[in-house]
Amino acid sequence: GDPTRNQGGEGGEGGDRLRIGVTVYDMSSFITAGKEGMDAYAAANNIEVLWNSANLDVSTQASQMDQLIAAGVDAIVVVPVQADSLQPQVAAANAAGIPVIPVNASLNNPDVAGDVQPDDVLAGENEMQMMADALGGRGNIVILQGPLGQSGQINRQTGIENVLAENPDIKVLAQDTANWKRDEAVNKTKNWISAYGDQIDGVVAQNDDMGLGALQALKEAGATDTPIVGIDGIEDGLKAVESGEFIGTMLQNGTVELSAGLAVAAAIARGEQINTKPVYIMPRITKDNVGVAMEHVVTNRQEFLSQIPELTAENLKTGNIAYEGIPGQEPGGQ
Amino acid sequence: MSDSTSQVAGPDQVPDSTELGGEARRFSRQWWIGLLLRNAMLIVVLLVICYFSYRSARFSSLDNVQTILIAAAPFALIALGQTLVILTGGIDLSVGSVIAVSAMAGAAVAKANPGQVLLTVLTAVLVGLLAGAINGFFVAVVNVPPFIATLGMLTAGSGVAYAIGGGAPINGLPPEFGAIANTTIFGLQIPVLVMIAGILVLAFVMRRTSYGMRVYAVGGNRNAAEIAGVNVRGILFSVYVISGVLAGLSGVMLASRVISGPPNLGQGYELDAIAAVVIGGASLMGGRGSIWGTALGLILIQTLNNGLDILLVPAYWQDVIKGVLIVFAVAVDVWTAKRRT
Amino acid sequence: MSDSTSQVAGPDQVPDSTELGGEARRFSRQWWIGLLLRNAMLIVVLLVICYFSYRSARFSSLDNVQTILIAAAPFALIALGQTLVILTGGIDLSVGSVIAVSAMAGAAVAKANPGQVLLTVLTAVLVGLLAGAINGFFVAVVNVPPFIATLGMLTAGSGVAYAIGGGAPINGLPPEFGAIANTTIFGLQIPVLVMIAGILVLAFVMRRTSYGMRVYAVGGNRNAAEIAGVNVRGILFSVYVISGVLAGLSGVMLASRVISGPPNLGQGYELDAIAAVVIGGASLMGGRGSIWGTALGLILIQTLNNGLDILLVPAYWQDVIKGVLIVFAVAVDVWTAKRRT
Amino acid sequence: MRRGGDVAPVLSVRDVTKGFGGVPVLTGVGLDLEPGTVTALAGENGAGKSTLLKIASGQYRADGGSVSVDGHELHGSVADAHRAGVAIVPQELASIPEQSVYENLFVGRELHRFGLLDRRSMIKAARSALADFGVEIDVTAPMRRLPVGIQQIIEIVKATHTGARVLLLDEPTSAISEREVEQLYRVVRRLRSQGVAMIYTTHKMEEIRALADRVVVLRDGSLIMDQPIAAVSDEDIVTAMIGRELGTLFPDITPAGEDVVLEIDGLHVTGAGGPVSLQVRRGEIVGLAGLVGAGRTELLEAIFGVRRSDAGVIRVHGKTLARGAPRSAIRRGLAMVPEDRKASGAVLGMSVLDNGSLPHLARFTRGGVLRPRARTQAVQQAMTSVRLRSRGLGQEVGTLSGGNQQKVVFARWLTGEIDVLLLDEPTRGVDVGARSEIYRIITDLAAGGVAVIMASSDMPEILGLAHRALVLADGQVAGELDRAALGADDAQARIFTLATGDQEAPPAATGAATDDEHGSEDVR
Ligand SMILES: Nc1ncnc2c1ncn2[C@@H]1O[C@H](COP(=O)(O)OP(=O)(O)OP(=O)(O)O)[C@@H](O)[C@H]1O
Ligand SMILES: Nc1ncnc2c1ncn2[C@@H]1O[C@H](COP(=O)(O)OP(=O)(O)OP(=O)(O)O)[C@@H](O)[C@H]1O
Ligand SMILES: O[C@@H]1[C@@H](O)[C@H](O)OC[C@H]1O
Ligand SMILES: [Mg+2]
Ligand SMILES: [Mg+2]
Repeated sequence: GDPTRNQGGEGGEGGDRLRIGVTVYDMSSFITAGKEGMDAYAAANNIEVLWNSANLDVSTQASQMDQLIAAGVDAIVVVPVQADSLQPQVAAANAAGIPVIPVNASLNNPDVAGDVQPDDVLAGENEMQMMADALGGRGNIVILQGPLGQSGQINRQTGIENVLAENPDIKVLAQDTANWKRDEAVNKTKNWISAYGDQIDGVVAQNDDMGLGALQALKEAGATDTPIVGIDGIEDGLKAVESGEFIGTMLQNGTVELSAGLAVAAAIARGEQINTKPVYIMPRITKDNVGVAMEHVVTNRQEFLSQIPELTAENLKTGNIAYEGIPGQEPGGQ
Repeated sequence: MSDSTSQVAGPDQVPDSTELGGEARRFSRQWWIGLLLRNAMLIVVLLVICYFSYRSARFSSLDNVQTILIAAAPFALIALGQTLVILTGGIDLSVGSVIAVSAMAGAAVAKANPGQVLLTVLTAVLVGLLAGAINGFFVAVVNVPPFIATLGMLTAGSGVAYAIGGGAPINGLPPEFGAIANTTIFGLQIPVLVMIAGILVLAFVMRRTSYGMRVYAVGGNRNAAEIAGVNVRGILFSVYVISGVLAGLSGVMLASRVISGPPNLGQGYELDAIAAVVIGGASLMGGRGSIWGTALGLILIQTLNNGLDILLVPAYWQDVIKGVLIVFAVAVDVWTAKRRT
Repeated sequence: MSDSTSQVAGPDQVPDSTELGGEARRFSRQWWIGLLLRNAMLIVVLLVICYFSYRSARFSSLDNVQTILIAAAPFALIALGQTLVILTGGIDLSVGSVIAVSAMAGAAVAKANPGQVLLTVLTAVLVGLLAGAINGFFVAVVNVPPFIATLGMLTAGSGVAYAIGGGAPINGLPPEFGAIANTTIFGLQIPVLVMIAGILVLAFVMRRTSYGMRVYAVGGNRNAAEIAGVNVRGILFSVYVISGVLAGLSGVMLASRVISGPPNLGQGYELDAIAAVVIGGASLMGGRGSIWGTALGLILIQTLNNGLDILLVPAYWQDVIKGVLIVFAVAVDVWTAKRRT
Repeated sequence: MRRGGDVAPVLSVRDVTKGFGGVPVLTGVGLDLEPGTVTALAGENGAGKSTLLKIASGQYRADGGSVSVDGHELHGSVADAHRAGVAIVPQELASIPEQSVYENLFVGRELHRFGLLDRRSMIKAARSALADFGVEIDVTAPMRRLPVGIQQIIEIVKATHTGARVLLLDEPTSAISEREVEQLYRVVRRLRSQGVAMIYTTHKMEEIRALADRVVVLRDGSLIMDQPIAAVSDEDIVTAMIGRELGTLFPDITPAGEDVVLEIDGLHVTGAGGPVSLQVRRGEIVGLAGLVGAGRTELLEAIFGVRRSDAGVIRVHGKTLARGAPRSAIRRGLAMVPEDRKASGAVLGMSVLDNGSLPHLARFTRGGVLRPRARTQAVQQAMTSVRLRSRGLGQEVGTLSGGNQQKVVFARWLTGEIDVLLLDEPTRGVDVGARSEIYRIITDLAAGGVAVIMASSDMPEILGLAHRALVLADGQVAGELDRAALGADDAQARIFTLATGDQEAPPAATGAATDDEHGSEDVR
């Protein structure tokens, strides 16, 4: 049978069951974790999710938007391939009365009905600050960047540069993209080690995967005590924090962030009054609080998932959509 | 067998190398089997369409057909150019990057000159033409293998696309930029119309003009074509230029569709385009293939992309299904081709 | 000049098709020019190396040579397999995906059985072998064009890689998993040793065994090979299996180096591997190419990757430079090849 | 005699030199062609004939000297030559396999109507041009489906219909038989009367005699004879070519043995005629004659297993051979020299050594590793026995002259033991000198017990070498001539009659011709 056949009309018929279309840039690990959060929230809130992935192709994403509009969904959550795109598709959705809510990466479009974004600038500032503190405000670093042009890369870079401006004694020896990937980062870092040898005092990676690549490169070169910092709080990143190989990371828990995105979309579709543009503030993870993060992301994940619907609902009310009880986080504090 | 000597297609029968001998009588069992065997790929495509229509009423809706068409258009353009290139025994790996460069160039112009839609399109097309001419020069004149010449352009072009935006996409484009792809005429968006026109024009050119015949000849046997007086270098150069121009057009339409200039636009499109051409029966050795075949290949790929999305198949299972289906479709085609002769 | 009829290389003179006529005397001017012309690509590579050494003292340090080697190893393995495939006139587009699948499979096994390093490697290699056998089956038995058969595997394989991890990378691998790539013997990491062994063994096989000769024959003229008694299908099948096994090995070593199983590992590697083979003088039509040539192509690409990073050239300008240089290197090679005859 | 001396030459070649990789191939060749003349170009394999014609047609650029048409120098470009009205029938056929026959004929000079291709007219014109040669085929069929002989005729038609003023024919008859050759003579004579200047390369004396006004001989890249045809004898020409006198072309043949080596019973070749039944005894050479397209090639391919067959039994020494399995055929001692050396004979990109050792590779390896010395020696010996002219065993076969390539394809089977030798046009393009060597080798092999089937369009070859000849028509055995009949004066006429199917008795579709162990006098 047709999974979509029974729900023809606008808004669906079964009570106030919602159909929400989702199109994500790709099935990255961040998104995969996020999908679990969304699914958990959807199951608890009578929502049907129509899930599409765009394979990093902006035009595929446009087509998926077209399709979702034609399917008459109640709202569309989009994790854009490309910031500042999809203007015509958002317009078409609006014309069809379908709210569009970008999540995790921005669209820069005034016509979106809601917007659920991480504060990537702040995340960049925080990770750079951790590094600055570790270096005592003086030293040489290299920066591993995300794919050039992605909003995560651009905004984290801005944050990093903000802090660098306040620390004139920290010099950037080299910076380039490793496209979020560990295997690219390992070679890039090794080549920089060739160029600078032991002049490299720290590695600032715009995500954990690249930081882990740098870690491997440094290990191969025998430089094991070089501080490294990342963003994301993936399993291996958290472990590196635990073992002291990373000085820290910024937790962006996809499960929490994407579930919040879906919740905002659902609230808008149902006409509920909420903050339609909450910001996800990544908590700083260091050796001190890594334990809790580890439980949520790895060791106690199933239990954490079961709490997601409630946690998300609560967060929506308080406005701190990143709250998950990491030591240092405040439920209401933005 | 070999029933008698001369079996010639009647003069009003369109002579076609895939035609069965005139002896096989119309509507006989033989004739039907021949018809099936000759159109194996068409049948596969129809089966796929039927399956999707059965699984989801949404699939065959008019809206969705439009969605498929608009998604297909930018691919179709590069696949058309690719068909010509492949017919000469070459390959154009650079189309993905050429899409990106011309989209970025077009976007840059659009940003500096909002409202100048024509100028934007012209810039993109010219950039495509230039890239194609460089490819063509290295292939036709310097004799660099097409794979390398266009791989170089793929790599360098992608770099240039980033360089245009200084490593970032071009943001804040004027809404007029969207006019190129989002204007509708007779209910069809401009890219769809361009695609249809492209298919018709090129199908005509390849069947009805000496240019078309010579493209086939160059790919079929370069030396023979040369001896027969065909300007082999000219033909080779021209197909890369055509491919470049179409990629330029494709790029600006893609960018216009989403009103954005992403430097990674078109990445990896070359493989899908080449796949469409080969699914359509072309040989990568050159000399065999057709525009209609390519159109069929395009339909198969685009239908799969769309239908699997509609059935909410997870992205990675979609890949598995697509990969398997493409191989099986071609396997069926190869198998029937053997029965045919 | 051809004084009498047959002039034959003496039995202990290794007959080599690139050998100049016996007439050209050693160390004469002619001989030197011939030497330069025959080794154009080598000279280009040496020039590139000289340039980088001149620009940065670090480039030619022993440490950096190690850095280049370890980065080259996973590419080298797939480029070796690719050489055999291309020699038969085929192409293996699937290597990137096979890397991903076998890395994921290996990672999954390693996670479930920490410490079982051998089992992990075996799993990865077997997965590669299976993928290669499927490719080989479709190419050799069903006669699907290699481009399509392996494109299908590229697409499907990538899907399977994601499916293994449920869409996510496999994290939290035991540290023992790192042993495969990070153990050092005689100062060289295992992948580097495997690469060197692979090059030596395959160079020997291709020059000194009947298997090697048959691979060349199948690619040079399939019909002729068949009439001369070569098991064409067997040879075709075997080269895809070898390519698959090497990709599996490459995948597990890559994953081991970063102690992680990312489902997008190896994405796009196929193009670099094919480029190395073609830069090394192979023809995509089959029958021409060599392991040494491929090694040279690899050195060019890897040297560029490393040297441009050391010179802090931004990634996108690196692409531009790489693209241009690859085309020029091959253009020089083509140009000198013409002078040579 | 047309050589007036006052007529301006259309094509003049002045002092042309050319070398490959430092080895000279042409050393100062000069030649003038006058309108309305046919110049025969003769010379041993590798003498430089094709190279000269390639230079004249712009495919190669000469290292020195000049080529001009009507006083305008050509600069080594095919386009120039084409524009100046030079057309060529190359030795290695240049057809476009995927295109139809008529497209092959008209590419480069397509017919148009309202600016668009006029396919209908091209088809019509193609049909009538081929009818000129007595060839009736579906001109819309792709070229790749046609046998080599037909392809060669199409090449000839193509070149003769371009309105060229200079026509270069490089061994145009190597794969076609008597009847078609006659048609070619007609065409050449007609073109001569229209004022076309022609060079005609051939290894066959009859053709030189039948057509040429003048004969030019090349040896080792230099021109050593340029004479009006009337002024020289056949022996003069041969001596000029090979630098020595030729003994008898055909060696004596030893009588065949009694026991049957190869036995074909009711073989139906897929897509061709049949059934065919025949037997070949120890030491027997069986000739296969027939017109182009009679099915000789298909029959041989089916026996060897590279072509599929639907029914029938093949036995070697009484044991059944799997059909369609060339490797087991080779293991059972079969060997084949295919007709189309470029498509299925040699691996052009590989060296003489590699090509030479491919069929019996197992003999030259130990544990899969090649034994260079044994390999080189064996191949060297085989190649010397056919007087291969090469720059060494390392030379790529693709850069050998056409006739020398043929020698490699033949000689590579001599490196090991064989029981059955299937020859398809074995001396295609081979010069007279080397030809006598090949004939000697064939008869020696037969004398040593090998059973030979030899398909040939070269009638003297069949008459001079075979113990027995089968005539094929439409894929079936139309009749048989034994040694005595082959020696008779009317042998050629009788074969022709059988081949064209003009005989009283219908070509009964049986293998009857072969159940007569001692060879019948005549057709049944
Ligand atoms: N591309 C090439 N590279 C190297 N040598 C070549 C090349 N082409 C031809 N030769 C050599 O030039 C010589 C003359 O060859 P050519 O083909 O002109 O001979 P030919 O007289 O036509 O012989 P045949 O009667 O066998 O056709 C031969 O020794 C051949 O090996
Ligand atoms: N004159 C012709 N008219 C029609 N069909 C032809 C003609 N000549 C050849 N054919 C086709 O070619 C096939 C036979 O080709 P084959 O190569 O076996 O013949 P052959 O006797 O070896 O001739 P050749 O000497 O040209 O090789 C026939 O089955 C037929 O389809
Ligand atoms: O942190 C990054 C996330 O924001 C992006 O969406 O995907 C890659 C991650 O590393
Ligand atoms: Mg010749
Ligand atoms: Mg024949």
